[in-house]
Amino acid sequence: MSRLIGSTVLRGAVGATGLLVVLEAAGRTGLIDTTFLPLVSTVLARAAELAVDGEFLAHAFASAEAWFWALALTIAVAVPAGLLLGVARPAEVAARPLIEFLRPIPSVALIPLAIMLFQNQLHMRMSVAVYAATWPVLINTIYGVRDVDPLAKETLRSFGFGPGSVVLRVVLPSAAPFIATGVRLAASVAIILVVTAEVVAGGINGIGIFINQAGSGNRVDLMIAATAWVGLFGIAVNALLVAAEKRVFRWHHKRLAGVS
Amino acid sequence: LTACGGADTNTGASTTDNGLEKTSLTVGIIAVPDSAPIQIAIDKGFFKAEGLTVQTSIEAGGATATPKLVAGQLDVMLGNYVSLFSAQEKGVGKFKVVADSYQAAPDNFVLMAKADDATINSAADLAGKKIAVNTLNAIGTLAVTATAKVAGVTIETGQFAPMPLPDMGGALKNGTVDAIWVAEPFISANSQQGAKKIADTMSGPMADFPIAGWVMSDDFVTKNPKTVAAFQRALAKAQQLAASDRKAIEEVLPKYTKIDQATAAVIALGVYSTTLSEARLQRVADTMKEYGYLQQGFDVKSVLHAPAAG
Amino acid sequence: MLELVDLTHRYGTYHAIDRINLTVKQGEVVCVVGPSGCGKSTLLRSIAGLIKPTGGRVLLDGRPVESTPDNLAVVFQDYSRSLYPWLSALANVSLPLRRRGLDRKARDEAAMAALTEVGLGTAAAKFPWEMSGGMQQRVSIARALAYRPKLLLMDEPFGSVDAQTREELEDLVLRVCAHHGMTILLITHDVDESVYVGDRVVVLSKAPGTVTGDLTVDLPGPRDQIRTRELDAFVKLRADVGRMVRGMTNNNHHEVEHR
Amino acid sequence: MLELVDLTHRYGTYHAIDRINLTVKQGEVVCVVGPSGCGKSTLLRSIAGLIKPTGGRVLLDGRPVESTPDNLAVVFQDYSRSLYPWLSALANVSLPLRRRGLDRKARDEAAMAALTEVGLGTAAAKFPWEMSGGMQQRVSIARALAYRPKLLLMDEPFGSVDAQTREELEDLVLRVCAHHGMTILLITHDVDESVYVGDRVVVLSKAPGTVTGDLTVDLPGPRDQIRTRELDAFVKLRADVGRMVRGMTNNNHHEVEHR
Amino acid sequence: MNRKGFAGRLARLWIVPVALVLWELATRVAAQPYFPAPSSIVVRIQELWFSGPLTRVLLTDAAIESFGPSLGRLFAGWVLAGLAGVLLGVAIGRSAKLADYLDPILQFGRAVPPPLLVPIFFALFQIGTPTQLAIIVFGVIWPVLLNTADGCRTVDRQYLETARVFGFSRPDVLRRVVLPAAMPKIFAGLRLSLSLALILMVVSELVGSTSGIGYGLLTAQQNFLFVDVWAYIVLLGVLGFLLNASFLLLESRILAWHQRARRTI
Ligand SMILES: Nc1ncnc2c1ncn2[C@@H]1O[C@H](COP(=O)(O)OP(=O)(O)OP(=O)(O)O)[C@@H](O)[C@H]1O
Ligand SMILES: Nc1ncnc2c1ncn2[C@@H]1O[C@H](COP(=O)(O)OP(=O)(O)OP(=O)(O)O)[C@@H](O)[C@H]1O
Ligand SMILES: [Mg+2]
Ligand SMILES: [Mg+2]
Repeated sequence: MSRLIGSTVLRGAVGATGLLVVLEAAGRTGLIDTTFLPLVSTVLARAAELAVDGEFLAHAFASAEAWFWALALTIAVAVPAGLLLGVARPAEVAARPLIEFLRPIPSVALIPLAIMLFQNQLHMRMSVAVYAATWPVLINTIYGVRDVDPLAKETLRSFGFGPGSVVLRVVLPSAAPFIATGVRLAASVAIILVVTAEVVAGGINGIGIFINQAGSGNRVDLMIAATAWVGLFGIAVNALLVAAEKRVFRWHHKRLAGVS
Repeated sequence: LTACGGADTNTGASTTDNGLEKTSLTVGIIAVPDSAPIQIAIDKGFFKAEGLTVQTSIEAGGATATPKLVAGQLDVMLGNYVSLFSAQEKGVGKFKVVADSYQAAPDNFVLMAKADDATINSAADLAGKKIAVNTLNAIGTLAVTATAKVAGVTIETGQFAPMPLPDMGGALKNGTVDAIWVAEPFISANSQQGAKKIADTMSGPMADFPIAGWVMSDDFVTKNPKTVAAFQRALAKAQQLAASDRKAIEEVLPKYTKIDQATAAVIALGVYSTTLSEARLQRVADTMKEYGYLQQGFDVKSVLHAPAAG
Repeated sequence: MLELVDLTHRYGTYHAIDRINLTVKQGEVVCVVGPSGCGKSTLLRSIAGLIKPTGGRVLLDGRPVESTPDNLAVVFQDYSRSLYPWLSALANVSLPLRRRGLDRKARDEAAMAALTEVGLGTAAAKFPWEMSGGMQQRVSIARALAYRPKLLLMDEPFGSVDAQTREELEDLVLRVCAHHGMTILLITHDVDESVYVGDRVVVLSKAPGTVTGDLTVDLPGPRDQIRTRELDAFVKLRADVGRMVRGMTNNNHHEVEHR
Repeated sequence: MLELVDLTHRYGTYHAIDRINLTVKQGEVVCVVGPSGCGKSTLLRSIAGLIKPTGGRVLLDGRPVESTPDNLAVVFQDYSRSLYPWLSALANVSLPLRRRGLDRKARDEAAMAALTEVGLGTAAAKFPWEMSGGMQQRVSIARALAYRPKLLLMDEPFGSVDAQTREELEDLVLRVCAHHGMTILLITHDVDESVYVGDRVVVLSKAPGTVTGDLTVDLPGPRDQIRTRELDAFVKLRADVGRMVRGMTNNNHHEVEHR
Repeated sequence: MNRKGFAGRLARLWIVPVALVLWELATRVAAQPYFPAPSSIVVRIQELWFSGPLTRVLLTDAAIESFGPSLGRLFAGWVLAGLAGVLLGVAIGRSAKLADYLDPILQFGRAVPPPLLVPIFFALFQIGTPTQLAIIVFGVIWPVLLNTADGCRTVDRQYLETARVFGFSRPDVLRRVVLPAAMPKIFAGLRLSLSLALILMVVSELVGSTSGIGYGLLTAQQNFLFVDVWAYIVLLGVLGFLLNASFLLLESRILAWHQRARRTI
């Protein structure tokens, strides 16, 4: 098992290093204009400096806080809503026009409105992120719920369980792995939106604020280094979520995993 | 209304509590030299001396800072006059300029084009060209339009392409736009990267044009007269310092922007104002009216809240 | 207790069962036999309230069945899909017992007892996907028995186990049901089994299924795998049922018939 | 053609089959019987190359089986999950025939013929979830037969059909296989069936399964459901196999035994 | 479709008038310039885009000018992202090794806000539209990619084993087993990314563009024209609704088996 993890990490490292080497070579040979896109090595050096820069860490922490609460709220809202809409077809049909109307509205357009509605920068960022991150969880939950084996539901119904129990004990566990994929999608959407909201709307602190400041000084290297930390955060979050899924959905992977 | 970011509104810290209605202020600034006086006032303790605790919030621009001011997330903001007047006219909110901050000096804001682009050498060549500005409907578009008009060219609004300042160099290079409107430190940077200056947009009709001032909501000013006065007093000292001592600015620039000390020492700066002049600002309103940025005429007196003494 | 009146079901335009009339008394064990695809499972699902029959009525204790009746347990034909892969065998069996208001310990004990009775005492911790087909089928039988329903519906419940286990399970079901006064409707393909287990055997025709025979199995007292099957009455009944089923399937296929 | 040498498999620490040795000759029909959970399906999956046995070897025509061998067809025990729900019965049967280099029309014809032979000529357009359990099972038998494999592995293939259909299917499989010289390994719980269908009957012990009996069924010529089953030799063989299987399961359960 | 079917479909939209009335009431009570009433928004929409000549279904010049290129990029971006997402998703769903190699890069890319990549795209692409397309593709590929990979990774084992014993060729396994089995999840991803494409279309026009829906929205925002801003928001919502409805129509064709197989009463 630990050897397996080892080889996964190793391969990932090989892949990432490969890309970095290619980019560095492209920069050095002039394939990419380094006046606008700094060398990979430069960015890495800046990123390493940022890691121990207290001011940057404060920015990063503010963003991470908004991200965490946004994701938590998203799950708390979207999963129950998705279960309801997935189970109760009439409810889904009724709500569909509203959902499909709201879904394509860019959060960017809503930022000034969110500013009017929320007094606090944390709440404003959260609201924007929740708005965008809800959809992947909601849609995946609805599709996951629809994919539940009807016989599994009928079994519990035949034992006299009511709809609530069926949802809780059959539909939710069956759909959970696919919902989890939605949550992983939402996790990165929430990161994106928190940072974008900071870039667009400004504020007291947050990675987006740092990026704006770096931009004002034309420090593209710092901008990209900060962006790189955002991406690394994404990798870390995804790895955590995947590890959690592997534990919780052991039955799912065992049962469905490809041929041994 | 509560200030954001967890800054609490206690008065205990202040020693010279002279009955201020609100002692803790959140000020929206922009990471450009225009905001320097706030940082100076904080660093030099001018606000503290007035019993004020000031926290800065770094804004991306007027389009989002203005609603924050209306909603009360910000108590004060650095507003560029063009956006501000336009917002006031459109009924976004009622504002008061409590202090002037910054006015243009030669070569503060220039138009640049690719050095090897022979088709564009001056403002007279701008007809039909795509021009990158940081914000639409603001000082940039107004300055370019006015400058071009003097050169005999009418600029259509559709020629302006909005984009963040750091992206402009790349956009110019790959031909997404034909010209860019930039300030320092981007002027120096782009010069090194093969761009040439084709016009100074702060000359002629735009010479010494007021750029930005410190703005509060009308409501706030009415409700907190003492706080406003205290803020004005502290800021006046800082404006004074900024206007007279370039070193003071060079010192604070790296604190709220990522302009480093070396760059700060060489870049061209505008002029920091020490008075709030109705006549100067009326010029902004009139120019805006001339270019269709304002529908009706606009009497700037209604938006001024001059300091009580001096 | 159970009464089917002119029960009819169509899947879209496909006519699956046609005007089935049947009455099952409290405590009776009724076996249903019939050719493959004749609508046996459809009948069972209608009784369980899982599909809404397109015609006729299902009455339980005189009241029409609108949704799934209380106190019912079903062993589905497709047993492997009716077990929850995220639950161990024990948890699968104990899950329905929540409805019985038992606490966790009591549930697990009852589930363990049922698993032991079907010969899976040592496999209680396994997950369904770690079990063989026959083991899964036995888990679903254990689940139904542990629930102690008043009405037990079983769809081909012993199809995947070896002969010996099958006999033991037959006896187990009869014993448990007699003890708790359950009523059973059991679908099977095995004519022997139907006669051995049933108090009555109902024969369905080929699709659209309808009742073509209803025999009362008049065999003495507690059944015994050896003695009962040796009785002349048993042999005769088996032949009777066999004949009826064959009669129904005679023209069902193209192959050369052997009689 | 098929040779198992000391075949052993453990799922994790669980010992499922233990040193199984078995040789199957070209064209032979070998039936495997054994108690539920003794490792029959595990054995079949090892031969099909679907699991990698933890010990021993599988040789096919003298070559070790590394991955799934060519020219193989399997009827899985869990037939309902081995049909593709997005394909009609006909498409399910004709899909593997792509490998046979047939054009679409030829494929559909062959598939249709196979479906007709299992009595589903009129249900070819149905989707798996529109079919009864027995029908699904027959589709998967039709799929295997239409494919004309050299080696046919069947795991409890007639468990969900009625007695008459079962007999017909047994004969069908024997006929088709004899005609095309297929080799068959058939897992069943039905002792009668194993003797009727098989040239040999292999008996496995309870888990960990190992070969405890290997009987050659020496019955004359083309089998016939009535005549063959009436033969004394048949009755004796059946009793022999029955005894061997029972011997294996005797201590398998807790219930009171009947002998 | 018969009359009853059409009426039934219309009846499904009952929530729309309800929502509109509530919205109208809420905005009137709030009386805020930032939140204009829907009635005034509708009037503005008509002025902006639907006061043109009948011959062009009332579309104004402005509408044609900004919708055409925007929608073109939207579709191109979505189709490209869909294809690339499915291909890549299948590849990493079926090959654990490839997934290992690419995983960090993909997870990295997924978390980076597309607007921040603009300078990189500027450096990589030479002219306007490819940059904008790149932004759209980069932004919308993830739901398709992840859901496809997930769907392909978790195909029922028995389906694959069946394919294997019958000796399906690798392409056949992919095309006839893995893809159909993963199809429901792929469609969930495509549906997510369709409305995401609208969003990314707007985002891509926020930087360096001089026309299009996103540009119009930004102009309205920076001019403090709130009714216009809302007109754009409503336009996007309606477009999204229509796109989604067409998508569901397509889906119900392709996934008919799935919907019927999974139906219970
Ligand atoms: N969901 C469905 N849609 C359409 N037709 C169906 C559906 N379910 C079953 N049928 C059809 O109804 C008929 C009866 O099916 P049913 O499952 O009740 O048969 P059965 O008697 O249980 O057969 P078996 O013994 O093979 O399990 C079959 O012909 C089948 O094709
Ligand atoms: N994936 C698995 N993980 C762990 N144990 C397993 C797994 N699959 C099967 N087993 C165990 O291996 C043993 C043999 O299983 P197998 O399916 O081969 O039995 P079988 O002889 O086919 O039984 P049946 O006649 O009931 O189908 C069983 O005890 C089962 O619990
Ligand atoms: Mg059935
Ligand atoms: Mg088995």
